[in-house]
Order: sequence, then structure tokens, then C-alpha cells
Amino acid sequence: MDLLEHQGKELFRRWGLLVPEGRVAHTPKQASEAARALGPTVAVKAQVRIGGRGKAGGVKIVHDPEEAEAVAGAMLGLTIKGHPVRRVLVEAGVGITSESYLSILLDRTTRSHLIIASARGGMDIEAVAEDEPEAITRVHVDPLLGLQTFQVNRVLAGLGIPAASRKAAAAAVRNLYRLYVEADATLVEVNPLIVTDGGEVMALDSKVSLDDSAVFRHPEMSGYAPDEGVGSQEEAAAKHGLSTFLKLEGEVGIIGNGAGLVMSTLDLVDQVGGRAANFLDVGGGADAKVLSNALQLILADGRAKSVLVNIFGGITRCDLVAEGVVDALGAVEVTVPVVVRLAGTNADAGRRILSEARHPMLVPVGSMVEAAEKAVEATR
Amino acid sequence: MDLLEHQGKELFRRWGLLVPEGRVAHTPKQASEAARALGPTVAVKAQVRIGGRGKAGGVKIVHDPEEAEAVAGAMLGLTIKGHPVRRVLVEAGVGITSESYLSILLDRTTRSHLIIASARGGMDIEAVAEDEPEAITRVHVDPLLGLQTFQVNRVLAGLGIPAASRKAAAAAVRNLYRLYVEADATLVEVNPLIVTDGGEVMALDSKVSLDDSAVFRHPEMSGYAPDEGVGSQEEAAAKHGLSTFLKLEGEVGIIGNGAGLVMSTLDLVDQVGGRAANFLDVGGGADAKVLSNALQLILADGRAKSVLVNIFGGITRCDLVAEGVVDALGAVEVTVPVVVRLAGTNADAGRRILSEARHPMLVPVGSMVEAAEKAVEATR
Amino acid sequence: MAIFVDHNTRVLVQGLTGEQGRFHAARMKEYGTHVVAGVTPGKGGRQVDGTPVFDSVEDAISATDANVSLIFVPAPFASDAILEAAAAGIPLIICVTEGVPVHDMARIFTHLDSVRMHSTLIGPNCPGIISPGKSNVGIIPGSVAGPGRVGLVSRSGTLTYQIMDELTSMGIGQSTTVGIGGDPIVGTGFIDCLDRFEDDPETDIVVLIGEIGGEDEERAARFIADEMTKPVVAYIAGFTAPPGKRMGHAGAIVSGSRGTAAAKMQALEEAGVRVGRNPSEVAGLVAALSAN
Amino acid sequence: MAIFVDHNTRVLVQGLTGEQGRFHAARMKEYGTHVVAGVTPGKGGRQVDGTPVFDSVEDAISATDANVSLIFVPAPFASDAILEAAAAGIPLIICVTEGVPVHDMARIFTHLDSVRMHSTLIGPNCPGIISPGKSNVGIIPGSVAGPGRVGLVSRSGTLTYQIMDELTSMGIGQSTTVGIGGDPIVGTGFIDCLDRFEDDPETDIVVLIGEIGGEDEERAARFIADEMTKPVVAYIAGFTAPPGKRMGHAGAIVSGSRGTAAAKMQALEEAGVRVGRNPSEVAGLVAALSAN
Repeated sequence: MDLLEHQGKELFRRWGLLVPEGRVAHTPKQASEAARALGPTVAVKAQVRIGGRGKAGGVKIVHDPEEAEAVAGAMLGLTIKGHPVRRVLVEAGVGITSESYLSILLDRTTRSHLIIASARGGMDIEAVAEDEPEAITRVHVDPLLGLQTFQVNRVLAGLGIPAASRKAAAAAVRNLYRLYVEADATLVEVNPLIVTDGGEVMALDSKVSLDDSAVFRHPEMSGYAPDEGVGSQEEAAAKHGLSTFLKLEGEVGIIGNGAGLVMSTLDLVDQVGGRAANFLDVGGGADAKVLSNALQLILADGRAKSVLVNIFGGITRCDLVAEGVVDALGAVEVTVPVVVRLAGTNADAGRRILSEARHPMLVPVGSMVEAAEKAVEATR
Repeated sequence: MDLLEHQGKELFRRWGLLVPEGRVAHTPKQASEAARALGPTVAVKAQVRIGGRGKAGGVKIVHDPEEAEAVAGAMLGLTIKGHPVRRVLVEAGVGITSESYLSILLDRTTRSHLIIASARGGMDIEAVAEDEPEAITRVHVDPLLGLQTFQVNRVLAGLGIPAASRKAAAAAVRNLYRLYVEADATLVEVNPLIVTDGGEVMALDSKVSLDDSAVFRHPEMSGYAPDEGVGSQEEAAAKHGLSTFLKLEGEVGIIGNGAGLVMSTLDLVDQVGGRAANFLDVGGGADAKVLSNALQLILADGRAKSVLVNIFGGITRCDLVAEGVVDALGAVEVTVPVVVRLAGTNADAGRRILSEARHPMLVPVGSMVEAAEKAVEATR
Repeated sequence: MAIFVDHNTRVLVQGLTGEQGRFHAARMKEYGTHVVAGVTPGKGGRQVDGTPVFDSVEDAISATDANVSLIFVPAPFASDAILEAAAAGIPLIICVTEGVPVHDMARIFTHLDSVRMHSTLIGPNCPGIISPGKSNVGIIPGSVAGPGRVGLVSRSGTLTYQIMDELTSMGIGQSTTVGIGGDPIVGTGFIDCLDRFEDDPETDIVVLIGEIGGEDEERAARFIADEMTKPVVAYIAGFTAPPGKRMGHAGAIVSGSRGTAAAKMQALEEAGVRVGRNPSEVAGLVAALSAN
Repeated sequence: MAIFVDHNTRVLVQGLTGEQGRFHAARMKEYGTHVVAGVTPGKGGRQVDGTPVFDSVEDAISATDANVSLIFVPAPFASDAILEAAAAGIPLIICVTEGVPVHDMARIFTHLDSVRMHSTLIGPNCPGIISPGKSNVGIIPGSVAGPGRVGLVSRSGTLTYQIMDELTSMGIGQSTTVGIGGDPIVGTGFIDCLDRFEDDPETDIVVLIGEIGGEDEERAARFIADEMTKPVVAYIAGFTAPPGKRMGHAGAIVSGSRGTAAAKMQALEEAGVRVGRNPSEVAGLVAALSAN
């Protein structure tokens, strides 16, 4: 779960890191009020779950409440890389004497935690790593042992913090690591981590990803989950317990069981010249009701010019899947072809149910490749 | 550092374990006041750093303040296995429905922590282990991983706690483990751990040993160190920085450098028929001042009928040691033989200094065995 | 031989009294797997479909000589179950449970790495292991498997069943299929499985089924190039996955420019691995090799 | 050969800028030991008696190829120093510091036990290691040592110098003396040292110097009986120590009926070890064996 900047900063504050004073605004009016309270100079920052907002006009420095209102008004209409700006963060301006980069993330290769530090703050760290690898300090932290003092010293050296602010920076590093562990984060990034003109060490931006699997330990953090808006397809999916739903850009609706199989189906659709409209994994042991809901969800969206249902029955019974498909076709008006491929447990029974339904839009097929071809063909 | 029962219970309380209400009394009057506040029925318990006080009359149940005063008066005059009773703990009586045994200690063999649990509470656990080994549950805890739920379950099964109090007992086990780790204990023992007639889980006794080496992390716990009384030999040793001083029962005063060498010297004295009056390790690199203080300390005590100084010079310089010895002999009246054996760094110079001093009580010798023989001979 | 599980496998099921545990234990027994015990704390002494239940793994091992533990307990309790099995010294632990927090897995992985620990962990979030005709430990449908000499190792479930099914229907059986799981940190990765297949006299060809995320496939490619003599066929899912989106599996996510299917395929091909573009092509490549 | 340290040993001193570190580094260099670097965080770039100081162990190794780290930093910082040296991958760490908390050591010991860690720790609270005529790493006075074919391993300091001195003055030299330290938990115990002496072609006889507390001597006795072919002579200090009293060393304490000198002597004698009653007797037993 990726957090918005202001949510990440809420966690920073809770774990003892300094952040600028700020307020979230959902309207231009709220933005001007915030600017009045925090100004004169404030930053107005679009809250979106995607990087690169700066270049897209998502961050502005303004000098009075009227300007804040105007800037917020423009920003709240923006869509940055497909992400509509629904709120902005208005923050008090701070004097900066140095900028560093600091992050902690799960390193899958070593199965440990990795702290990355650099004195090149405020820049794209991947570019820095490419151009100036020696400007990046990497420190692996053993998950059982935790962060040690000698490692904090290495990180401080990497951050290039002036001597007078070393103690404050050490506290920031330790607090960020505590947050990372205690909040079950998979990434915490501060870019830039600044030293203010008063010598304080402060997080000017935040990027935090939390482990979805650990939310049971942090019920108070479930509120950070993306709110995709009332009536959205994601909301409908979540309501039906179809949590592994992902909206994509194409025109072939995809339903399958098992993450690998669904990914493989998406790839096949691509190989035969189509594009998937979504990723939808109904999981293991899906019954007729689940299938019916899933199919209706894809059909209701209206973007799909065809639907591909690809089921390999293990625990899942293909006869129940077929019943679900037929149920959905009876429940809503269907104007696009629904290509269904069933294999594994009770596949014969399932295919019989499909053929007996004799629905004009229903296209039973024998193999994955054939399914992909038929589904893509239908979109042309 | 071994804590008194009431000190251990202070820690128990701080880490969330239930203990009976109680007050420390230094006088019979304080004991009767405590009994008035906590009674009618209270336990009066001698506070000594040694086991087996029950059999020695150090624990009594009384039923009114007058009785408490009388019992405390008698107890405060006792000496239990060489430990004078300087204070008693007066505790409110509690109704007991079951008694168990619970301890956590450092297991040197596995280099991990070991929890021992038994349903045979209130008994000598070493005897239980001998007679009924199956009545003892042992659970090793990995120092990095910490206590796991499955281990708590094993411990609870071993404690034989009734189902209704399992949750409270699980909390007690977890809290005790936290105390053990966070206070740098090497032993925490609760015998008995009881279930009260109200179903609560409570520590009726405490035995806690803290790691002396970790006191720097817990400055507030340094107050738990034994207070041997003003004017004692231990106090004098501590004042001179001779922290590895130990009073023993014999008549040969011992000074040496290095724990192993001093132990070895004690053993040699025993082998030739004598007994050591003390253990005193002046440590590495001792100078004349340290040696002079050490020797004066032993001489001032008056119990030693002879003194054996055994130095193997490594970092320690034997010439400085000899100077210290001569200095002490000049500073105080010496009526017992001081046998000095010097070897290693600057031993020749040291021996020269000794022989030039021509002190009648000074007996320079060439070897450890000779030193022990001369020192023991002198006590006869 | 086969790898990991065979005729001598004696399974205890942690969470046998739960719905999932009971259902799959019954299926496993139907397949002929020796399911000898269940463990649910506080439910010792009961039976589930004739299988005795114990309070602890230690008790279950003492009573039944179980040598594999299969874990179905819910995610919040799965870490404790794994650690209990490991502390009891059981040689193989297979955790089916999905949704184990990744920080827990980082700690568990480090712990199991100690020289004092002697357990191999498969999973979590994995379908288990089947050595067709010998033992089926997990949720892989026995119907898609047939005994033979192809070893499979995979990060996914149904996708693997699909490939097994295609192989079996072409008359190409399997020595063992290992589902290593789809989480960012799993107990056993590709390399350890490849190594075992390389040493297994009953395996001739190995199929590796990977997906986006991490760089385990890239590391596997290096291992194949350096250490393996047996032919390897591979498949990678997720060529069309957009960066930053989690494709179902917690571990299936392209981070920036890392973990892409294209990079993985390239690494494998450079290591001499034949990579199929879809499950049927994979089956075809294996068939061609089998025919030689 | 010798064990642990020899002509190829290149020492970095953690805490070189402190009084103790500087003093002993000078003595070691006088003996001929290659002291190549010091480490004190924040003091990188300085020199101490001509030896360069670095901010971190990693930096020191990069610059000097040090292969042994000797630790003199104060107890509150010693754990961090050990972990830093281990993280930098240095093969041998010798910690002289006294007073390291035992919970820290329990954690460090468990950590170093991981298969990913490749460092051997000697100590803490130990005098170090000397291979006479080759290298002296620690605080053992070189004057008591002479080159030869007797290996010593000991929990104590001066007591060991005493025995070395008696041997040397009888013309019996040593291959290596290892002071493993007097704390309840030390990084390397008797057994590992005995094992190395057994394998060392330059060692003929081994002397084990133990003391009260723990049961490492008893375990060593079993190892000697089961695995060793070379003769072992032993000494145990603390026969007269009262139970429950700490005899100087944090680890030298008899707990109840456990850890007594009598039990240790019995175990060793039953394993065929000749146990001397005092240091001179030990030297005499070694001399008798050497004469054969």
C-alpha cells in the first residue's frame, strides 16, 4: 500500500522525525486558509501516489494566500500520469542549508533491510546511482540484529551531514528505521532530508509503502488505503471480495484463477495483438457466485470489447465456474463476446453447462492460446 | 548482583507482574505499622541474599500488628547463613489456589536463554529436577528471535495453570521475559508463581540477579548493590577501586593480579593446609598505590595471620608492586608475616627493592608453592 | 528418489482442525500421502478424519515420527507455526498460508540461516510439493500430475498446474514439482531446487516457471550457467505488467526498471535456457528435449 | 603453522587512539607483530605512533588488508565494535575488553552463528593470542613465551603467563597460546581451539587451563575423549571457591552444585587428561610428556 506524502509524514511525525508544519486542503479555499496560517511563503503540493509530480506542475512555492488559492485551484484539476489530484498539502516554507537522500527498503536479494544514503538530495536517486555510483552509500541491516551504531555512522557519512547536525541526523536515521520496522513498511524514502538554516534535520518529502499483509497488526493504518472514489470499479471489486483486481488500459476483460495464470493470460493477449482491460484473479476455490460477480463487474465497466475467462480447476471446480458465467450472462445485458476456457477439475461438466446455455455471446474454447486469439479478434 | 526479594518485586511491578501489596520495615515498629495497614494477616519475610531462609525462621505468617512487631523484632536479630537480617518485608496475605515454579536464566551451554517451568511450585526446584525430571519443562529462547507464542504455550503447559487463568499467566510469562531482557538479568525466578482465589496470577517470591557489566545501561539499578554497612572491609575495598574483593572465612590474606592466578593461589594455600581470608585481585597494570592500599586493607582487617602477595608481572611492573608493598609496611604497624612472590616484568628489580627494605615481617620467596607454604606455616 | 518428498514422507498438518487444513489433508490422503498427525494448540487429543491432533509440533513428532510439516494456519499465526516446526527440528516445512508479513519472513529467513537450525522452509504462499505417484504435500491437484523424469520449480500455482497438465497429457511425467511461493521473501528459492534436481538421478529435464519481481530468476540463470548440466526450460509470466503494480502475488511487482520479465528472459536465454512464450510452448520445448 | 595468528597476521586495532589501545599496539609492534591500522569513528586520517587510523573497519580493511581485528574499546561500545568487524567480514576478531554485558554476547554469539557470517570471535575479556616468534595479538607479555610445540588454551590471563613462563624457563616452547576469556559467554570455546591444535602439525601437546563456572571443561573432556589423539594436560583453578560467589571473572562462579572444579577435574581425568594440581605440576607433566 503506497501512502500519500501527507500520510507518510503523519507516520514520520509519530516516529519522531521532524517535518514542516502543514495542512491538507481539498479545496482552493482550504488552501488559502492554510497559507494564511502557515505563510507567508508556503509550498502547495499535489497529493498523488506517483513520482515525478514536480515536473508535471504538482509542486509550487507561493507567497500569499491568494496565490495559494489560485495555485491549489489549478492543481486540484490536474491528472498526473493518470492520477487525479484530489487534495494538496500546504506546508510552511523552511530555510534549507543542505539536502540529502535517505531511504530504507526490503532487499529481496539478501533477504535483509537496506539503507541507502546519499549527499545528492532532491535528485532522482536511480540517476545518481547510474552516473555517480560512489555518491551512494548502501548499508544492509540484519533483520534480527537490527540497526547498529556503526551502521548509523556509515549512513551519516553517506548523507554528508555537517558535524553540528550529526546528532539530530543520527536520531532521524534511527527513528526512520524504527518506523520502517514497527509500521511493517517495505519502503520509506526521504528525498530530500534537509538540514534547515537552524541546524535541524527535517524530512521535506515522504514516500512510504506499507506491507498489505501486515495491516492486521496496524488496524489504524487501514485508513491509508487508496480511496478510489464512490462508484469506481475498484470499489465494486473490493465490495465483492475481489481484492486482486487491477484496472489496465486495454480492451480485453480478463478473469482467471491464480496470479501467475492471469499474468500469463495477459501476456498471451498481448502476444496475439490485444491489450488487457484489467487484471482479475478470483483466487483459489472460487464458486459460482464469485465468478458471476467478477464477470458482471467487468461487463458493467463498459470498456471491455470482449471478456476472457481462463480457469484451471484445481480446488476450483469448473462446473461451478460455468454456472457462475451462465448466471452473469442471464443477469445483465451482454453485448460483447465472453470467451471461456475451462480445464482441470470438472472441466467436462463445465463445458457441458456452457454449451447447454446456448448464449449468443458465449464462446467456449479449448486452449489458452485459442482463448486469447478469439478474445482479441472480437475486439477488432 | 543478587537483589533482595523486595527489590526483585519492585522490578516485577515495573514490568507488569502482580505481587502482593507489601512494605519494607527496618524496625519492629515499622513492621507493626505495615501490618496495621496491610493486615490483619500478613507475612513477615527476612530480606537476605541467600536461599533457605524459610527453614532458618526467616518467613512467618502473623495475624495482628503486635505479633508482627514481635516476629520482626526477632527476625531483625537473626543471621541466616552468615547474612545478617537488616530489613524485613511485610506483605498482605493472599488466598492461594495453585502454586507453580517459573524462572528464566542464561544457559551458558547453549549460549541462549532458558525458561524453566513446573507445576511443583514452592519446592526446591533442583530436588524436583532430581526426583521427578518429567515435572520440569525447559524451553530455550533464541536471544535474537525472542520469546514466541508457541514457547509461551509450552511454558503454560509446564506451569499447570488452570484454563481460566491461562491468559493472565501468559502475560506474566511474557512480562517476566521482557524484564529479564530489558533489565539485563542473568536470572529471574518466581517460586511460587501462584493463582489466587480470585484467579489472578501473582509472584509470591522473587529471586533476581542482574548482570553487573550492564549496570551502565541501568544507572537507576545501581542502588540495588549490596550495602555491606559503613566501615566494612568491602566498603573500604570499593573505595579504593578494588572491586574484585571477596571476604572469605580463613586466616591467610591473599593479594594477586588476575582472577585465575588469585583462584590458583587460594587453591594452593588450601593444598598446603591453610585457608584464605579473602580473594583480592588487583587487576592488570596495578601500580604502587594500588598495591599499598590493597595490602593495608588486608592488614587492617586483623583476621589475617599472614598475607600472601602473588604477582605475575605482565603489564604490571614488579618494581612498582614492591614499592607498594614497602610503602604499606611503612605506613601501618605490621604484626603478621607478609610473604611476597614476584615473577615476570621487572621481577629482579622488585626483589631487590624488597630485600633492601629489610622489613622484619617481609618474606620474599621464589615460587608460588613456596609462597603458599611460607604463608600457611606462619599462621600456625 | 525425486526431491523433497517421496514414499518416506510423513506429514503433520499445522492447522488440521481448520477448514482448509481438513479439506486438503483429506485430498492428500486420497492421493496416498502419509498424513500422520495434526497440530492445533489446545486441541490435542482430538481426531480429524482419523488423524490424531496434538497440542504442539514437538508432541506430534514424538508420537508419529512426522518428517514434514505442512502449514495452513491463518497468516497472523503462520510465523509462530513455522518457528515452532523449526524449533522442533523437523527437516522440511511447507507453508501454504498467504499473507505472511514480509518483516516476519525476513526475520524467519535469517533465523533459519543459523547453523544450529536444520529445517528447510518452502513458501509461504506456495501450493506445496508433489512427487507424482509418491507423495503430494500441499494443494497441487494430483490429477494434473503423472510420474516421470521432468522436474518443475515455480513461483506460481495454477500456472504450474496448467503446464503440468499439458506435459502429462503429452505423456511426459514429472519427478517432482515444487511450488516455492509468490511472496517477496520465500524460504527456499529457485537455486536450491535446481541444485537438488541437478543431483536427482530421477530427473532429466528441469522446468523453471518464474514471474516478474525480484531477481531470483536472474540469479537462477547464473547458477544454471555455472553449475547445471541438465537442460532447463523456462517460462516467465508478466511481460505486460505495468511498473509499480502488484500483480496478485505480493512478490510480483516491477520496481522501477528492476524485476521485468524481459530482463529475466534475457538472463535465462544467455544462460542457455530455452524460454517458452506461453505454457503450451514450454510443454512443446520439453517434449522436444524428451524426444532426444 | 601455529593456530589463529602467524607471520601473515595483519592486525587492525579498534580503539587504537585510546590509552590501552596505543600502549598495547606499541608492545605488539615491538614484538614484531604487523599492526597495520587503527579504527576510531570520527578520528580517521590521524596516525598513532605511525599507524594510520580509519573511521571504520571497512575503510581500514580496504586500505590495509588487515585480517585480524583486536578490540580495546570500552565495554559500552565493544558490542558494536565486534559487530562492525564481523559485518566487514574480517576472519578473526579478538576482544580484550572486559565487562561486555552478557545479553549482548548472547545476541552476538547467535548472530555470528549464521552461515552468512565468516568471523571467528575470541573473547571478550581475554588476553589475546600469541604464536611465539611469529605474532602476538593482545596483551600477553611476549617475554614469557618461547617458540615450540606445546599449544595452550585458557580462560584466564596471568595464570596462563605463569604456566607459559614455567614452560619456557624449562626450555619448552609453545606453538600458540589462546586466551579464550573469562566471561560466561565467549565467542570461541575450548573445543574449537582443541580441534585446531589437533590439526596443527606444529603442535604436539596441548595444555588446557580452565576454572570454575559453566561446563565448557566437561564438554571439552568429551571432545578430547572422542576426537583427540594428541596428549592433553589440564589445570583447573577454583577448588576452594565458595558457591554463588563470583571469583573475579564474570564467568567464574559455582551455581549450586554445578560448575565446580572437582567435577571438571573428574571429567577431564576420565577423558584421559593428566590434571596438574598447581601451575608447577602442570609444567612438570608437560615436561615429562615432552621428554618422551
